[in-house]
Amino acid sequence: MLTLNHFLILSFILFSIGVAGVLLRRNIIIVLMSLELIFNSVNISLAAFAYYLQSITGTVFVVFNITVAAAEVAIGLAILVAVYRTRKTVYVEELKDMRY
Amino acid sequence: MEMNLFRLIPEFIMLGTAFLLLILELFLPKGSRKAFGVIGILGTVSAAISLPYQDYGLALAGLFVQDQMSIYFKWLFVISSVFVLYIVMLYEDKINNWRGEFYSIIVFAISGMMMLASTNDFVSFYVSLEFVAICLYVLAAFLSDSRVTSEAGLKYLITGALASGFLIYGISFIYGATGVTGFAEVAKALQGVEPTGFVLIGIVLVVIGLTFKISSIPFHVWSPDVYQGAPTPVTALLAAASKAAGFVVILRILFGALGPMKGEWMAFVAVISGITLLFGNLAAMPQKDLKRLIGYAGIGSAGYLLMAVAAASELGAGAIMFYLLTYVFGIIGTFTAIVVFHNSEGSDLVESYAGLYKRSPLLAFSLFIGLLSIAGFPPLGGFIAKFYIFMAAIKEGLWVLAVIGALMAIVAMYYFLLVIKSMYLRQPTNPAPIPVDMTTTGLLYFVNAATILLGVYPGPVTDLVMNIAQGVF
Amino acid sequence: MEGFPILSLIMLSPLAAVILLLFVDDARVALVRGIAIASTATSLALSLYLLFIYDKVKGGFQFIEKIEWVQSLGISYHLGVDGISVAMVLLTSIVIFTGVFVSWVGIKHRIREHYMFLLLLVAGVYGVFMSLDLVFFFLFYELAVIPMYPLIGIWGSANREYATMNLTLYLSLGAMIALLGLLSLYFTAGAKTGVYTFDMLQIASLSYESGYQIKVFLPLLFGFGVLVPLAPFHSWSPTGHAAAPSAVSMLHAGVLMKLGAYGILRAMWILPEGAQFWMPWVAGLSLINIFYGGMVAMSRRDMKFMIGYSSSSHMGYVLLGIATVNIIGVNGAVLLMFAHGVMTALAFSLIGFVYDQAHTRMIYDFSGLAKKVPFVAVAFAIMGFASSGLPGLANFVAELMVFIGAFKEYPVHAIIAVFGIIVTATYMLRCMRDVFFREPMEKWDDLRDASTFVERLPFVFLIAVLLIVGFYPSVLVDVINSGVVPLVNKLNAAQVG
Amino acid sequence: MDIWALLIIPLAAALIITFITRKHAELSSYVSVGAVILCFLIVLPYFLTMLGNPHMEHIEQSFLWIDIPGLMVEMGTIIDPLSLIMLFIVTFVGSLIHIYSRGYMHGDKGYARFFASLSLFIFSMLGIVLANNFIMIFVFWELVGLASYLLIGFYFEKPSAADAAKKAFLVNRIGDFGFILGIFVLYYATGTFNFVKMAHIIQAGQVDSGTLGLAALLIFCGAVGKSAQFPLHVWLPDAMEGPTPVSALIHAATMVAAGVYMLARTGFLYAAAPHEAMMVIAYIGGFTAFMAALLALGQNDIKKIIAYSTLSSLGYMVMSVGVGGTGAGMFYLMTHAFFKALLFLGAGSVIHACHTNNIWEMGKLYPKMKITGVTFILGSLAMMGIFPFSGFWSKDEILASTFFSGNYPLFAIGILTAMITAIFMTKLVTVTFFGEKRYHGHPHESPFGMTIPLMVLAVFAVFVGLAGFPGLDPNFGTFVAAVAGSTAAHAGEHGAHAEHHFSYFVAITSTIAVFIGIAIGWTIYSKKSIDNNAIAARFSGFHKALQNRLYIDHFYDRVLVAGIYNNIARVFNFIEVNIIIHFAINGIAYTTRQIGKGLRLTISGQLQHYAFAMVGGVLVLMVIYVLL
Repeated sequence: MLTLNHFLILSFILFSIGVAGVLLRRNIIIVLMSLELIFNSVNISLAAFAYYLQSITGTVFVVFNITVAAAEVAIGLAILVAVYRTRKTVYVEELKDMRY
Repeated sequence: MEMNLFRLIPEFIMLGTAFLLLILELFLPKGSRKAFGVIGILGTVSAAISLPYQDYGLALAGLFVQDQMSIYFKWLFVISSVFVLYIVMLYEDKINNWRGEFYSIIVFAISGMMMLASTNDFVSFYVSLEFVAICLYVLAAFLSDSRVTSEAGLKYLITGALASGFLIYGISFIYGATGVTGFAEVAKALQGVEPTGFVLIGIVLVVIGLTFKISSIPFHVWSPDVYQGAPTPVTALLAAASKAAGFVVILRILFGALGPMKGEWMAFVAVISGITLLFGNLAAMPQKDLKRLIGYAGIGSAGYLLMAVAAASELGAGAIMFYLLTYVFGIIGTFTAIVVFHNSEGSDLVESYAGLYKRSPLLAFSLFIGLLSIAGFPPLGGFIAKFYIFMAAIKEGLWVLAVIGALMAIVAMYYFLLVIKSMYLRQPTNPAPIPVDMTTTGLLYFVNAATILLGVYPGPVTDLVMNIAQGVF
Repeated sequence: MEGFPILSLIMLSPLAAVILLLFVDDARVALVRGIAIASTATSLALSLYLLFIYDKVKGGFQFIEKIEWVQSLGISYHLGVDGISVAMVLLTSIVIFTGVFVSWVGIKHRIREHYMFLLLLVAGVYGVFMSLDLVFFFLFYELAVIPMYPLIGIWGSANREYATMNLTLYLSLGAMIALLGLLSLYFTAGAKTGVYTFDMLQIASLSYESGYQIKVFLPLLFGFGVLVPLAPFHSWSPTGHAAAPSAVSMLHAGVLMKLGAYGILRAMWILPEGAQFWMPWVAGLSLINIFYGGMVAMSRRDMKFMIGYSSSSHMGYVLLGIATVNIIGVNGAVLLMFAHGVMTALAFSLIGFVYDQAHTRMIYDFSGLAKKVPFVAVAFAIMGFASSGLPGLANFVAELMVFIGAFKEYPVHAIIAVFGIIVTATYMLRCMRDVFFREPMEKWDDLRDASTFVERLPFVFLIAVLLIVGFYPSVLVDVINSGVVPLVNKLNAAQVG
Repeated sequence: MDIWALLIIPLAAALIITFITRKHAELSSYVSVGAVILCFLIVLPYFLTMLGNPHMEHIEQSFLWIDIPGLMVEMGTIIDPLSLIMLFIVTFVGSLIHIYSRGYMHGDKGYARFFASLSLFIFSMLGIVLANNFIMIFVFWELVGLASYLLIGFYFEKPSAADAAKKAFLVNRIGDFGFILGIFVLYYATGTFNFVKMAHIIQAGQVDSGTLGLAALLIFCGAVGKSAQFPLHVWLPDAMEGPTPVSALIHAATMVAAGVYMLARTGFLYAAAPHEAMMVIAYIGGFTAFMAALLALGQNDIKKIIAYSTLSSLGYMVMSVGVGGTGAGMFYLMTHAFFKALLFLGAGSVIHACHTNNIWEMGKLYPKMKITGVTFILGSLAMMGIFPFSGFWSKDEILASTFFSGNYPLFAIGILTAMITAIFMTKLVTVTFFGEKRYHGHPHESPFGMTIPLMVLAVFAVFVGLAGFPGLDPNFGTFVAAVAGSTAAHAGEHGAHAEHHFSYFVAITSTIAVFIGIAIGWTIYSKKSIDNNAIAARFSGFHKALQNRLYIDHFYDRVLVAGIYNNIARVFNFIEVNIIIHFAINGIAYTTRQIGKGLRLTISGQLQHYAFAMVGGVLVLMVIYVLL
């Protein structure tokens, strides 16, 4: 029997993977993908809550969240293009014109 | 399920203005440079005109609420909008393409913030928040052929998205614990119950997630780079309006939705506030770039505001509102001067401001008033604001925090005085005067006068915010 | 004269001048000076008038003006003076009036701005001495400190940037700490009555439990003590003096430091038991001020540093007088605040006069100046003797009262303090000998004596004040006493209870 | 109110000279001389009335100076025989010296300044004499110090004069340190500063004797400073840097005697003070008298010799007070004022003629300066105490007081001092006026303006002692007893019997001692049967010590002053500069800045560091949350 906790644990694992991806991957495209993973992990937990609480709001939230995540990543890619145009690189450690 | 769309008229006006600007971008000839700005400002002013006619109540089936506080913050955003758009007009020579879009996105961002001021539900809150955020990501990276702005934009976006992840994760737990998303419903559900694990995780993650917008510990990391790298009007927008937006949602969520749980987050916020105060102010000391310096100082200011949040009282809420108003004026005055100076000198370094008093007394005076107000020197508005925040902290017995705040106020004086020193005590290397046009002069006089007036006669505004604060819990 | 807002006029006169000066062209130097002189002369005349119309017999706070300022928090623009404030207001007027003339001689660039900051500072000082509302008290207190930054930073001498930063931050730190204490009082008082107000009269009329008083008195003591300066938090002061232009040093040592002592007196008034608890500590620290400050002054060769440490040493007597908590000692302390203010203003104006011409203040660079600048030499000698407590000059009376008061409460302290006078005399006389006596040096042949009216006026005026008060102290003591007696009675009642 | 005029006139004169007639030297001197003579004329009728009625009631006039609860300070005058005698001395000798100064200071650039200072001095000195309470006496006590400072430092371009002025003021300050503390002790013991009221309280036995002894010694400190008693005598010889009339007026006749006057004025205190305290005073006086006489022997500077003799005389007076002979002390004070002023003015006349102070550069001046010579010799005889000159009577009274109070060691010291005094006075007279000619240039007699005061003083120096002639009634003792009666019931048990005695034993012993002294001096300095250089060589260590003032000044300068300055002050300065400013203040500022520099490194520019910071921050805060 799947309980709420199973979904939440799955969500947490995916969230952690996403965070790890943001922390560890040097390629900004993969970082953006990891961010997407984070949002989706939250979607799982929202959907699970919605299901177990018998509440529609969570599902609505998931829909909005998917939209937001998509927009966010789209903008991210657009900015990345701009970055690539000026620097010819997509690696995070090259972005250090400003520091301290 | 009343829609009451008329309560969203200010937002609609702003959105309409933004769309109008987008469309005009296609039609207006390149020569008519100032037209966008003027249209943007006129649109904002129309939104402002509609504000006094707003009545209080819910809209969009309870997703939005119009109350005294939302109106107050919408005024703040409208004021910021007008001045930021004006700053863009001063700045627009630097923008090569898509000038209309730049104005348009700023107006979009402001309308998003106005929505944030009215959010009454986690869903509408999250969507509005992301709406603002996405606009700001774009704005921060707008000069696409500049290395620093694109870097700033990307850093802003990735840290922002990560923070959003934590925030939404936290919201999901609160939703899971209560089964509702409306602020009022959440508050009702949490009233008088023992906090469960879900609630606690939710509170912690939401509090932390909210720190991004206000650039406080631990999600403060973006702000120095973005303040420095973003186009200057965007920095002004981030510093003034975006920070205010961050605090209005803190007031809505922590005081409103999570108000019944305030025993669970007060001490936590106090810790965040203390560390933020220490970090922002101490790290600001060695800064050489004025925009970056203000970025760090902004972290420090967030610490002060959080101090009032940690006090979790009506007085604290009133103090926050007063502080943000003075902060908006301080930032506007400062950034107008920075843009004018940058147009003339092409530098934001503190040392390049040497002897500014001689080259342009007005710019120097505006920076003097603006920065000292932020630093909390009397008799400027910022002083009264800080005073109220200390009042709130002392009232709740937050002595440690208050002492940290007092010490950091001295540190803040130090780094702002370094700027003053450069402007007033040093002699200029290039004595050529910096011209300031009539409109800008008038605007600077107005902003400075407002800052001083808030300091010497804070009575009416204080009475207003304290009145608004009565209903915050 | 019922309803005539004399206090507001005294305070607003310099403020009005600041606003006027905003719109005056830099080049119209005569007009700038004229405005400054007119405004300070108005304040001076009104302060003198205040001294005479203040009802000594009635005592207490008089000439009260009250306007609601922030209703929701109980802040009001609330002015009023008691005997202590009257003396301090007069001191402020005297020092700024002469300071304007000293600046006339000494300040050669950015004259308009100089006067603006100077007058702004003075408005703040007046405000502190008159405020009966804690918020305004604090606001004016800060307002009196902040203009120091540009005043020293722009018009100062060597090391000015360091000195001014040091001073501003140090004083602001003190102010912030004091603020925390004041706010705590506001809430405690408000909780007692249910009416939250910053009205000092209201707050002082309540009684607080002694544990609380002891706790809250400490931040107030530290905060105001820094400005006094209470040893060991004094180091900003000599450094600041040394870097500041003459008129600023005059105000700084002459008036600003008195704000601190005044603040402590007011804190004692509000928190009598806290004061009783901490006063022995203050008495002890005051000895460090007196003796240590004197010794450091003795070893300094830079005249401004010497006077700077000497000021800190003299403020030790003020603190000792305050710490006695008896009528004689506190009267002496307040009178000494006045006398020292005038004396030290004289000292800095004289040193500034010499420095502006000679560009050195080192004692060993000079010799035999009395031949070249006899007027300055005589004035300096009078200052030196005033400083070392010679009868006939105001300081003597004040120090005598402090000693008599202290001898009753802290005989050992008093003995050491009296000995401190010898230390003062030692370095003052040595300085006079080295600088003004002995053989004249050729390199100072071009030194000009104070000869014009503008140059002489401040010296003559300050000396006259010292002599008048020295010969006939009652003119001030009676007024001061009317303020001291209720204060001390309250404190002593607290001790019994 | 004419008593107040005594204070107002000289003060007005000083102010007028300073502010109005400064540029006109002659006019200034007239103002000053006129003022002091006017004062003398005011005093004279009172004085004469008093002579007719020695038991007059004292008259007090006062007004409140400070009036606050717990502290009422008056400024007031008291007129009684004691103050009248002193007023007479001050105004009379003062007038003569003012007149003399007009000639002596002629042509000096600081002529007006000199007279302004003199008038200031007269004002202050009269203030001391008239004071009816401790605060007022202290006020004027300090003011005479100021006048003394100004006049010693009159030639301020001379480093030695500048130093001497400073030294005088500071050494006096040390004495006043005790004085003021004594005043405080008395004030808290009796609740008043007023002499008369205080006397009543003390005589009523309301103050315990320990307090009285302490107060007596502390008050005495003031006299030690002003009257230059050991160990604070060091300033007086240096004070001779001032113009000679100043030495005569201030540092011989009046100001230095103010200490003794003050002791007399507060006689009620000393009458009631315990015996031990009185003995301290007596022995300090005796020791000073003896030591100063010895030191005088080692000097060759005409003014220094007289200065040390003054010291010695002051020691005599103090000793007399110590043994209870206050009246004798006052008597000596009066005679001393005349003959010492005379000696100084004579010395001034000589210096004026020879332009040197060294007696070995004079010699055989008598034929050139007859008036000066004669008066000087008369003064010297008075000083030595030869019958029937004034010094004889007064010295005899002191010795008698000492003897009859049973202080035989002090009596011996007194006799010995008298002998040594005779030696150096003989030396002074013979070397200066007789012997072979060693002067340069053409010395000539001084103008009349200077010699007339000499002659007047000589008359008094010779005859004023007769006031103490035991056969006379009322004689000086009566007046002083009257004094004591007015301010105090007088002289406790150990002093009462010492007054009014004339003893052949004492008189003869002292006269013999003096003649022995003269003989020795004559032998050494006139007949030269004993080579003084040989003696110097024989006792070279002692001789050197005498020439170096027994190394007391060295000790003060090199050990005390240098010790304080080089060690304590420097150490404090070191603490200030290094610990308080550098370590504490700058250290805190530096550390704060360094922390800031360190913290900003966390904003490394690396996006993933930011992400780490964020996630790490979340984790840390969660831990903190759990811990909270």
